Amino acid sequence: MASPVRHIAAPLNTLAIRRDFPVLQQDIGACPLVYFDNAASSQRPTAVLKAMDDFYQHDYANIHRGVHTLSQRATDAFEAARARVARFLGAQRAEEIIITKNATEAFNLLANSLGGLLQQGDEVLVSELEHHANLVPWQMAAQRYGLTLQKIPITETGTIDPDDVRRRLTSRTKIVAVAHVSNVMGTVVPIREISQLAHAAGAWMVVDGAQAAPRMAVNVAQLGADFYVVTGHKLYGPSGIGALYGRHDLLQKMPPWQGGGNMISEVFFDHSTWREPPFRFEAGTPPIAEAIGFAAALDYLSALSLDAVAAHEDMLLQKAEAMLRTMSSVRVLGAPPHRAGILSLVMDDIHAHDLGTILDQHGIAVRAGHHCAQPLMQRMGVPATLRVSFGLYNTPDEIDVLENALHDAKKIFGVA
Amino acid sequence: MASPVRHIAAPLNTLAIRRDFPVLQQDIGACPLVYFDNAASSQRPTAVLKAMDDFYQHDYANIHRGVHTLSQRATDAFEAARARVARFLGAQRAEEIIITKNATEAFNLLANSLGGLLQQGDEVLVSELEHHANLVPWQMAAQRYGLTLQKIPITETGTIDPDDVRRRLTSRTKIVAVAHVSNVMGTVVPIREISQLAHAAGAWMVVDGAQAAPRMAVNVAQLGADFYVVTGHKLYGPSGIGALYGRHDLLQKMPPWQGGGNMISEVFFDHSTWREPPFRFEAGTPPIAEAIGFAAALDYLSALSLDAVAAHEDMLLQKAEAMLRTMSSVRVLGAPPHRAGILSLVMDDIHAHDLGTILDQHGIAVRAGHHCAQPLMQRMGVPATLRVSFGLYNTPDEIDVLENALHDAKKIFGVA
Amino acid sequence: MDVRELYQELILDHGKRPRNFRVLNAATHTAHGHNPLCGDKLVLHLVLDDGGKITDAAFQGAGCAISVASASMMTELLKNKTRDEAQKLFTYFHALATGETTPAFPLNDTDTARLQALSGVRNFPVRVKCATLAWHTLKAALEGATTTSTEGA
Amino acid sequence: MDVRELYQELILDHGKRPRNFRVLNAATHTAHGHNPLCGDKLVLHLVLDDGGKITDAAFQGAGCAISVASASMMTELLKNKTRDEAQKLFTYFHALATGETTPAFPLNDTDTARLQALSGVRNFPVRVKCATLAWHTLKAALEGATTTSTEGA
Ligand SMILES: Cc1ncc(COP(=O)(O)O)c(C=O)c1O
Ligand SMILES: Cc1ncc(COP(=O)(O)O)c(C=O)c1O
Repeated sequence: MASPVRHIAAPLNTLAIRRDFPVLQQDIGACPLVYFDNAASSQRPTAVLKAMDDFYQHDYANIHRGVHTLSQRATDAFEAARARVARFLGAQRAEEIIITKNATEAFNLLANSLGGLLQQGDEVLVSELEHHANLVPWQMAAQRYGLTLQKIPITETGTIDPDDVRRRLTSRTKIVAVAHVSNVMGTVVPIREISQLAHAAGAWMVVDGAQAAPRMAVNVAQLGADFYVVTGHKLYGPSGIGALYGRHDLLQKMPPWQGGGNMISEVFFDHSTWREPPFRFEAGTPPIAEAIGFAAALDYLSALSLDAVAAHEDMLLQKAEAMLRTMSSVRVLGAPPHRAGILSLVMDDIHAHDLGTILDQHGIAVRAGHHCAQPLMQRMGVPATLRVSFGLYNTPDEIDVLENALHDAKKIFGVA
Repeated sequence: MASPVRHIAAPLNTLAIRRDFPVLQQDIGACPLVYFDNAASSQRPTAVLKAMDDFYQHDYANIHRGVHTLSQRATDAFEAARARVARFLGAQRAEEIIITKNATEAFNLLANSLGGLLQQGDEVLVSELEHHANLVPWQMAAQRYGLTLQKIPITETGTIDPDDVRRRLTSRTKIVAVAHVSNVMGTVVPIREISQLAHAAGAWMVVDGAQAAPRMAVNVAQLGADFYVVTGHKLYGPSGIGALYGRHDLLQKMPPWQGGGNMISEVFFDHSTWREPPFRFEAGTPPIAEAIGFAAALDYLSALSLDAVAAHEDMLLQKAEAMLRTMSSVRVLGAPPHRAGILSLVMDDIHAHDLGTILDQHGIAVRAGHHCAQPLMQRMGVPATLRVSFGLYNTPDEIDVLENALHDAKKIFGVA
Repeated sequence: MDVRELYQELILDHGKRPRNFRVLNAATHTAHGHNPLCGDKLVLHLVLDDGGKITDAAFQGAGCAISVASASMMTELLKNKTRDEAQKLFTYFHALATGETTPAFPLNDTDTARLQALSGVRNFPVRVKCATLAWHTLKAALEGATTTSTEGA
Repeated sequence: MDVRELYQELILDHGKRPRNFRVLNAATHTAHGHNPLCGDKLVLHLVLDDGGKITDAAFQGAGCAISVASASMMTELLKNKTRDEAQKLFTYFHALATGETTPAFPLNDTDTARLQALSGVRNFPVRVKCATLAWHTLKAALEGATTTSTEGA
C-alpha cells in the first residue's frame, strides 16, 4: 500500500521536467529508456551540470580561504552550498553539515567518531532492514570499541514497530541507527516515534536518509534525528558527494576521524590539535565542484517542491502496486503501512537476474540483487529481488511498459 | 636551482593549450588572471568537463555491475578509468588502483589498514617536509596501534639525504612515508634511493605523489614505491577524486578500513566477509563521473607528454629563480639539487598574507600561509610563505607580471 | 541482441530442472563458489578415481537460470573426463563465454550443443559471470581449493 | 578596490612598529588568539583595576600587517575604557570590519581615524579575520577565557 499521507501540491509536469534530463531521451536497443533504478542513483538535470561547468570555468580554485580572488569565490560558493544543505534538511546552522564523499563515509565517520565516545559493553541498536552502509561500519566499530550490536527485527509487513524498539532499549543503549526509508521495500519508518523513545532512553538517533531525502520533505528537528545522512547522487546531484547532519553540541564532543589538511588547528611533528566542527571532520580537499552541483540539485528539487515529488511517486507507486496485484506469480515484498517510491518483487520460477536482463531488453533499467541489504534478504527468505524505484521524471505510461515486459518474461520462461 | 635533468620533448604550445582552459581567460579586477596556485589545485581543460557531461548525459548510472545497460556502460567506463590510472602510474594491473576521494583519504586508509598490520612499538619514518596529509594520519595511527613516529629531518638545502634515512632505519622500521615532491619548496626527493634502503631494511615505502604526478612521468616500479598516492584536482582532473596505488600482494594482506556496500562479500547481522582488493577498500558509491573526468585529464596530460610538462615547468622555474635572485629583500626557501614547478618565498618586512593580497590586485593567484606543512614551517623558522606553483598553461610572460607585482608590494610597504 | 538467444530452450530446461542436483557423499573433491555481486552460490562435488577420471559430478546451490543451467550442463559434461580434459574444458568454455577465440577442443555433438547454448552470454557481458561461476568452482575443486569467487575472474 | 586603501599609512606604521608590543607581567586578564587558517597568533594582556577599568593593555605575537596593526591600535584604544565600553567597542568594530551597519558609538577623533583605517578590510573579505583576531581575543579575555580562535567568528 502506498502512502496514506495526502500531499497538497501542484502535480509535477513530467513532460517539462523530462526535458531537463537529456539522459532520459535515449533508446536502449530498440526501446525508449525507462529509468526505474533511482534508488541506486538518480539522474541529474542540466541545471546541475551547468552549475558545475560554470563553476569550473569561472570560479574554480582550492578553498580554505586562500588569499586570492578565485579561492575566495570558491570558498564562498562551497560554504554557501553547505548552508544550502543545512536549509534543505532543516538544520539550525551551516556548521551542523559535514560534507562527505557519499552516505557510506558519513556512517563510517559516525561509527568511528561517535563510537569512540562510548564505553565497552554499550549497545548500538540497528534495524534489520538497513543498507550495509548503516550496518557494516557499526559491526567494525563494535569490534574496535567492544560495543554490542542489537537487532531491531522488522514486522511481518516490513516496517519497524516503535513498541518493539521500546522493549529493546536498555540503559546501555547509546545509539539507535535506522533508515528513514528502506532501500528495498520503500518502507517509511516511523522515525519520530523511534527517536522519542531513543531520547527518553538516553540514546542518540542516527537516521539513514539516503532514500528518504529525495522523496519527501525532511526536517531533522521534527524527526528528532541527532544525525541524518544523505548522498548527492540519489538526490539528483553529482556523484562523489554526500552530507552528514549532526547536532552541533554532539559534533563538538566528537573526536576527528580522518587526519590531514584543513581539519587541524596546529600540527607539530608528533601531535596535532583540531579545528572546530564541521572542519574537524573534513580532512583534505573536499568535493568542491560537487558541492556546487549538489546545491543546484537541491535548488531544483525544492523548486518543484518535495511534497509534489512525494505525491508524484505515490501516484506511480499506487499504479504499480495495482498492476502487480493483478499479475499471477508475482509477489511484492512487504506491505508496510507507508511506502515511498520504491518496491521490490520476486517472481515464481524466474530469478531476479533473469528478469532484470529481460526488462533491460525492453529498455527498463531496474536493479536485481540483494541491494546491499543481505540481512533483510535473509529475513525475507529470498536470494535476490527485482527493485523498481521511481524518480520525479517517471510517468504512469512507463508502468505499462513494465507490465508488458513482465508478461514477456513470463512467456519466455513459460510461467503462468 | 631547477632540475638538472634534461627532457627531450617538444616544447609545450601554451598558446594552444590556454584555449583549452576557459577559466584562464578572465580578468581579476583590471588585470588578466595569472594562475600560479597550481600546487593547491590546478584548472581543468574543457576535455575533462566534456567527458563528465557526456557521461552524465548518456551513460550515467550507479555501477557495480547492475544488470541494465546504463549500469553496464557506467561500470565499464569506471573500470576503464581505473585501468587508465594504473597505466598512468605504471602499475602492473588495474586491481592495484583504489579510487579515493582525495589524497588525504588514501593516507588515512593506509595509516589505518596498513597500520593495523604492524606490531606495537614498530616504527614509521616520516619526513619533516610532509604535507599534513602524510603526517597527521600516521600520528593518529601511532596512537591507535602503539607505533612510534620517527622524523627524517631535511638537509640545509631542503631535501632528504638517503644516507640520513639509512641511519634512521632500524629493525623496527616498518613504513617509510615520504613525499615525492615537496608542496612547499618543490624539492624532488630521491625516492628511488630511499625506497631501496627501506626495502633492504624490510620496510614498506609509501610515497606522496600529489605534487609529483602532475609534473613528471611517474613509474611506481621504477621508484620502488609500494604505495603511491595522487589526487585528481591537482592533475587537471575533477575535485572529489584521488587514487592510491598499492602493490597487489600487500593490498591482499590488508584489512578493510571503511565498511559498507560494494566492499563486502557476505553480510550477516553480526559479521561480514570482504571482497578482494581493490573493492574491499571502496565502500559505497565511488566518485563515478569524477573517475571518467580523471581519466580524461590523464589522457590530456599524457597526450602533451609528462616530459614536456616537466621541461616546461623547469623553464618557468629557472626564469622565476633568476628573477628572484636579482631582487633585494626576497628569500627563496631551500636550494635543493632538484626542484619541480613549485617555490616558496619570504620577503623582509612583508608578511606573506599581505604580499598575497597585493599580488591578487595584480591578478596573480598564489597561496600564502603554511601550506599544510606546519612542521616544515617550524623547521624553516618562518610563520608563512608565499608559494608560486606552475602549471602546464603558465607562460614566461606571467613571471614578468609577478616581478612587477613584487616591486609594487615593496613600494607600498616601503621596503628596499 | 535478442534475449531469446540467451534463454534458449536448453538453458531454460536445465535452469528449471537441473541435472545432478544433489549431494555427493562420496565426493573426493568439493568446492564452494560465490558471486559476491549477485549473491549466487553453489557447491560442486566431484568423484575422481585413482586414475584421475571424473566418475561422478553433482552440485547444489541457488542462482539465476544461467548459473544453474551452466552448473547442470557442466556436471553432465564432466562425467568420464580426465582431470586434464576437465581443465582444458574450463579453458575452452571460458574463452567461449567471454567471446575470445576458442582453442580447438574435440567435443561430441551433444556437448557442443550444450556449450553453444551457454555461450549466448557472450552477448550479455554482465551475465558472463553467471555462466562461469560453476566453471571457476570446478577449477578450484580440481586445484584442491575449497572456495572460490568470481572476483576478478 | 585599490589595495592602497587597505594598506594606509597608519596601518603600515602600526604594522611595522606596533605599540604596546610587550609582556605585561601585571596582567589581570590574558588570552591567546589563533587563526588556524593562516597561522596568525597573538597573546593579549590586560590590566583591569577594581572598578573594571582597563589601565593597561599590551600584546605579543606574529602575523600580517593587518593583524599586527589591528592589535596595536586596539591596545591604544582600550586604555582607560571600562570593561563595558570595551565590549561595546568590540561590537562596533566587528560591525565596521564586516561591513554591517555600525551601531552608534561615541569616539574621539584619533580613535575614529584608527578604526576607519582598519575598516578598509571590509572590502577584502578574506582579510577580515586578520583584522578581527585581536578583537576576538579581547572578547575572550574579558569573558575570562584563555584561548580563542577565529573559527566561525
Ligand atoms: C604533497 C601533498 N600531499 C597531499 C595533499 C592533499 O591532497 P588532497 O587535499 O587532495 O587530499 C596535498 C595537497 O594539498 C599535497 O600538496
Ligand atoms: C538506504 C541507503 N543507505 C545508504 C546508501 C549508501 O549510499 P552511498 O553509496 O552513496 O554511500 C544507500 C545507497 O546505496 C542506501 O540506499
